[in-house]
Amino acid sequence: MNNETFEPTIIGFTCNWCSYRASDLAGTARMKYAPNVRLIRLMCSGRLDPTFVLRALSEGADGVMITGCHPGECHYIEQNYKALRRYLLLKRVLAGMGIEPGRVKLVWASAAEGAKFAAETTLFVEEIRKLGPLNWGRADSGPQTVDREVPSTVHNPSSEMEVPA
Amino acid sequence: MTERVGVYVCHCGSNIAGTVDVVDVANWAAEKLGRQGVIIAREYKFMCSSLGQELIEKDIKELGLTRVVVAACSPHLHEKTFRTAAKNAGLNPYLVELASIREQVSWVHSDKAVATAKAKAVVSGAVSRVIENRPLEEIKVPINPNTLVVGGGIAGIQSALEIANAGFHVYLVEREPSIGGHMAQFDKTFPTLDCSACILTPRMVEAGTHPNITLLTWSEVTNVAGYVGNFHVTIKKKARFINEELCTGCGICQEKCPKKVIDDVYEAGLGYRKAVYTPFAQAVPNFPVMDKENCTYFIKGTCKACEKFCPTGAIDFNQQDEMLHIDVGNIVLATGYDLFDARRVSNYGYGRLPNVFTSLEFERLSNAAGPTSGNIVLRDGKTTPKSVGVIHCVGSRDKNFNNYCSVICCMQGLKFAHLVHERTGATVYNFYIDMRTAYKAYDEFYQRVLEEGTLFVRGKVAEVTNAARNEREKGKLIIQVEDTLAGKQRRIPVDMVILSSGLQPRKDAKEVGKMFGISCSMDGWFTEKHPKLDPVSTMTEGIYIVGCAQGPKDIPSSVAQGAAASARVLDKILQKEVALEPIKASVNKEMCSGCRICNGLCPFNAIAFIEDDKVTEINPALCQGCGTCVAACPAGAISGTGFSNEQIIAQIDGLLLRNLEVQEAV
Amino acid sequence: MNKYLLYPGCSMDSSAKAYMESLNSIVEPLDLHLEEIEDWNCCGATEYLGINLIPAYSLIARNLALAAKQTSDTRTVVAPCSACYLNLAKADYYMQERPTLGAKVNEALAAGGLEYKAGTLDVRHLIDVLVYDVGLDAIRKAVIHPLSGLKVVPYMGCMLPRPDYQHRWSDHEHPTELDDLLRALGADVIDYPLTTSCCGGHMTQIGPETAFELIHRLVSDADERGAQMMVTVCPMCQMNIDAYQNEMNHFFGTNFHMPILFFTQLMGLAFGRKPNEVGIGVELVSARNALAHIGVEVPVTEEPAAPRKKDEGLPMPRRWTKHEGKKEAVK
Amino acid sequence: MTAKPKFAMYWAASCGGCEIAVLNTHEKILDVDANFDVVFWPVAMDAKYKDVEAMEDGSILLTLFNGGIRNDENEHIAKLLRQKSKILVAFGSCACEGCIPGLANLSPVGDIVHTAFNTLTTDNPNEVYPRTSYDVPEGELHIPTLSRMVRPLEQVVDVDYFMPGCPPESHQIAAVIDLVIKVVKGEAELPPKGSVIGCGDSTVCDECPRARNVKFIKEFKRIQDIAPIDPTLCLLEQGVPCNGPATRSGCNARCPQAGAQCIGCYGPADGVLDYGARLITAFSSVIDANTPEEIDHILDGIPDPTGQVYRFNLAGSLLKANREAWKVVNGK
Repeated sequence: MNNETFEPTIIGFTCNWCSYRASDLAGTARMKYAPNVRLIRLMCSGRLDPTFVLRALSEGADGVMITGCHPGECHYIEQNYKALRRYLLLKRVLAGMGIEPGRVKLVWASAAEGAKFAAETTLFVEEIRKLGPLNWGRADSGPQTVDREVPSTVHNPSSEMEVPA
Repeated sequence: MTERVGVYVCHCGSNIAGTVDVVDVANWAAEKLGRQGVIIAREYKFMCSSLGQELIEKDIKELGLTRVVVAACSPHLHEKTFRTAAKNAGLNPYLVELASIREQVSWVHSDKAVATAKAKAVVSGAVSRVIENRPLEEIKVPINPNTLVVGGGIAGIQSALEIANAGFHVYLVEREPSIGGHMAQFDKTFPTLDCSACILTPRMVEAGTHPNITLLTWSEVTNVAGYVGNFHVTIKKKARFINEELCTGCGICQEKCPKKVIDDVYEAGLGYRKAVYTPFAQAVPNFPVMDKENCTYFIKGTCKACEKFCPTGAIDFNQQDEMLHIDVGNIVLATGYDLFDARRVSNYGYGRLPNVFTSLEFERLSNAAGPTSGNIVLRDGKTTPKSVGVIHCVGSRDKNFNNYCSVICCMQGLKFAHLVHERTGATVYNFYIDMRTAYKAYDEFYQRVLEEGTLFVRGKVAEVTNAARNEREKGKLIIQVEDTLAGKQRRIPVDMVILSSGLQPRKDAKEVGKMFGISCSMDGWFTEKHPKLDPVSTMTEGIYIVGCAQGPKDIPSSVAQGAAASARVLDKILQKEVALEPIKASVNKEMCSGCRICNGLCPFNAIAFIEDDKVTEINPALCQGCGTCVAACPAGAISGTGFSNEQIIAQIDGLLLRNLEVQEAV
Repeated sequence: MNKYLLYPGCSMDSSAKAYMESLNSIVEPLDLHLEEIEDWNCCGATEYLGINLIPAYSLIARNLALAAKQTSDTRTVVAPCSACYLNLAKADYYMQERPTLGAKVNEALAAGGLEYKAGTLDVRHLIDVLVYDVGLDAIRKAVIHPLSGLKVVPYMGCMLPRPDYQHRWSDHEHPTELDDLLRALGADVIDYPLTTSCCGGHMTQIGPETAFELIHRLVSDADERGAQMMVTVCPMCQMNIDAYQNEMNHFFGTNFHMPILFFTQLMGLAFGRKPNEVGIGVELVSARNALAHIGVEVPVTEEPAAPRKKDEGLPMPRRWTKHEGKKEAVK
Repeated sequence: MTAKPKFAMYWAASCGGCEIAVLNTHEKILDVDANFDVVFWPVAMDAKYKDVEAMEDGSILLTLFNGGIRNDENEHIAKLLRQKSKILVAFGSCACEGCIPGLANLSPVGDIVHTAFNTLTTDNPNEVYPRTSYDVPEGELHIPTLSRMVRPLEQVVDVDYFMPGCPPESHQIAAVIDLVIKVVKGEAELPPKGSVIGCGDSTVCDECPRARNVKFIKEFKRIQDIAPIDPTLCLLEQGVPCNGPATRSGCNARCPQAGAQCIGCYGPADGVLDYGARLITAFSSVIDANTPEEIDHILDGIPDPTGQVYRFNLAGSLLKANREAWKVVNGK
């Protein structure tokens, strides 16, 4: 797919107290930004279970944006640091799964930073657009299809892709 | 069981309908999300109107809806409205979800097709999520009627008195030996020029003698546990080395004490006190404290002059710090401000050039009870200045220091100009960036000072120097400034410079905030729940902030906030119990392995390890619902209500429209 | 051992020869090891950056690239000249801050087979490493002839403390490193409010009246405060005050005689070097009379506690320290 | 006398350890023989696929299926046994979640073959690769074809029960055999379909005797780099990335008891969607640092994070395989 016409689908996780309010503020101020991010409200970035990111990526998201309060400003005192620690380990694991580090991004945005939220969203969408679609497990059909649909690679003996056991 | 879901798409006039094809969204939901349980999808002009709400209530009753999705504005605006509507119709309020298609869609996107598509995805996410919602009940906890007020400045005093007068008990804790705060240091207060002591002292005495107030000075809060209605507070009552039972406050100990110490607090470094002292004559309580660091006996082991002369034998060198444990239902923080350290603006020469003074120094200089008995003199202690420059915005509205406006400095600068003029007849210059004299009778005061002949120069002072360039400047302090009204550089030689220093958060504001479970803004002031509509509450229920702890403000505003917080506290006390959001984490004991990974994660101490059972438990009353432990539990043994894994996973799938594909594949 | 890469800069070889000589005289007592950057070139001084940005930055960065390439067990580049220091620090900072600039500069460097990854070196001024690495204690220990009785004004110049990319100085408007160092040598340091005022720079060439005005301010204020000499850290300042003082006197009809020496020259004297070993005698406004005040007959004493006048009036606030400033800045 | 119920056991992509574990039940194996008619168990007795194909659907009461699905033969037999069995148990880590063979999902299948047949350790000068079919005078010969990735049994057929472990602990196998015999005799009931059996409800820490406290880790280390290791204190607390907190209990904390960290063979606890995610959050939760630099420095102590958190579970995780393994690579 041509990356310039590619419209990424992105899941965004927001903290109820800062970034979700920042998105509200961006709305109230009618700031226009890229429509590709679909938000999920959590109470805190500390609630972010890496499972959510993996699920989003495996179910069709091209990128995941995680947002939280600035370091030191967490509504729950310090839980955003815990999100940061998880995020950094998750990125390492994702790298091992062949996922570009840029597909999952942590952004700090306070409740007052509607403009920042809008700008960061648009920026992230552009970054993902450059990376192209992720299409986890579906670009080339999932493993079920490999066998069920009998792709040439497996059953066509003349194929160069023949990979016998 | 299949849930019966109703979807309601709001036009919000043209706010949503102008950008999102709401009819299409509703039709799409009815058609595509039918298999998930959507049995009705409607659109309506204003869902939040009473007619809109009735529509939902009617459907709940008549169609037997078990779940409701309202696609409208942000949940922060109307979640409560629609939850109440559901409750009225007999549906558990937590079975309602809002899909924000205004703040997140119509207001921020322009292309109608794109916006409509996104709105559908947002609705789909909400439908998937709401199916996983579970009925929740609000948690009610009783309120302890006692209140803790931290900080005995005017805001704290006011707050304590209001609550005490209403008949409830207050613990008023103050770090210094006496209550009174910064206001006790002032001579006059703007704009009325009332004598500060005259209006403050009666309040201090009232607080000191009120039967409902336990006054704890020379004391600090060291630990706070618990939650709204049920805080457990530890207070360190520092040793005074004075037996309060025996002390009569006669003052002989201070008189006899041979050790003179520069008083950095009350006299702002401009005067002296003794090693045993009451900071000022009207101190409340009137018991002195012994300053261990400077007391000759504590340093060298001999002296005890105070003990020899004390007529009642109240000196007790063996006194120890005492830890008090109290239970309170609400806490008011009135911890005040620190003065901006003017030495940081080195180009104004404070600390280098003797005749540059800070605002607090000048307050003491002009105070009849101050070190010069109210004579405004230079640092040599005798010369009366003939010309004085007052520099505004020192450390405020300055990218190098603090970006914010310190609010009080303009009026304070005008007050200084007036006092200098009145007492010395000196020529006074005020250097300002903008004149900010909002509020009642403030601008009139400005006019008055103008008429008195004070000269105003608009411009930020570049430097104060004693490097004279000509005879006229010799021996003077030269203020170099760009006069932006005249459009020229000026060098104005004066005898004295007063820096109208800004206000800063207390040095330890961050740690204090952490202890009480509240956050600070970027600038370091405590963060209020809502800057306009809820300025004295915080995000932590039961903790209120008043006075300068919340941000720079003058005396009238501090007093107003003190009273406002008391009203909030009384409101809580009179409700007798408080409802907590049922967003809580809980541990499945069967699954908990006691690995203790979650144990270090909770800043609210809600997580406790039960040694006997080797499992972890969460105290629902302490739990604030952030969900960090839920996300952290490696065994998946912790679940969270309101934001469960099932809800969020379903919402992810819904937002990605995976719910449709799965169904269509069926 | 304190080891550094030295960027001497052009003036150290010519107009500020005395600076270089005196620097050489203090390396041994302070156990300083200065390794000259091989094949260094001019930093472009104060003008070139204003004329042609990329070549100017490339000119500076070439020195950084050479320094980074040089096999050495230090990553700190020391420049004794304030203008050189400012240029090197500026290039290092902006190449990092503006990646496009960094890329272009590196493109230019590549033509010469060089490259510089911004941020890999520490760029510091000589007085910075003397005060903060060597330390005032070590300097105090090396003093054989304290400069007691010599009344000096410390003149830092305008280029050193601002804009202070790496937060190295105690204060931008009134830094006290030079004061502290001279005090450590035993000199009577006079508070000099103009310590960071401009000496006129190259205005001596472009608009001499302006330069004379600025030089006059500096010299007359130092004189007014009873200074016997000015002490500087910057070749440009030294040259303007020294070489143009006569003309300035002529212009204003004044008769100032205010010698100005490099701080390293006074360090050398205090460490027991002879005047001719530290380049004294070549200055145009002779320091002979001033230095007579610290003739050999002055006995070596422990550094006396600063005589404090009895407080008659109100106490002064405590002195501002760098340490305190750092704490404030953290917030 | 009514015929004994039929029993089958099969190995797909696995190492054979599961079979050994069954034999390790000692005399309990005799109960199997006493109570069941063993109809198909390639490792223990001779049998032909066509014999199974000839059986009536649902005629085998219990099939223990170990190994993941790596090729078309595995898949064929999985489907066949599903069809013929009343109760199909994914037996052992490979069948449950891919196990060590599942780590192959980190590489495209072409790379795997290439590695096997044409690297330094293989003497293959003519670059001869095996082919799936070959004409010989007697006719066309077939060998199984690799599928693109290893799949747990559940991703191929409907599974009734899961029995984790690499291999399942013998005492747990014995308990399950006992239970099935009781069910056959009508003395007990089967657990709900989909249950994970032969294990505990919690995670390894539950059975681990090491002392545990609140953990703050400044450095992760490999166990061999810690000297001396405290034999009584939680390994994670000592900086060893032990998978115990996230790994289902049932093994009696065998590895930590023996002084080695848990590597996670019993897989995730109940209701967990992704085992690796649980470990990511477990390890990151104990890190005692707040700046990205410090945190990254601490994380450097886990040299292979993906392998660490997915050693047994990769094929059963949400992402299932490395992105490269998902792709059909054209040409090699």
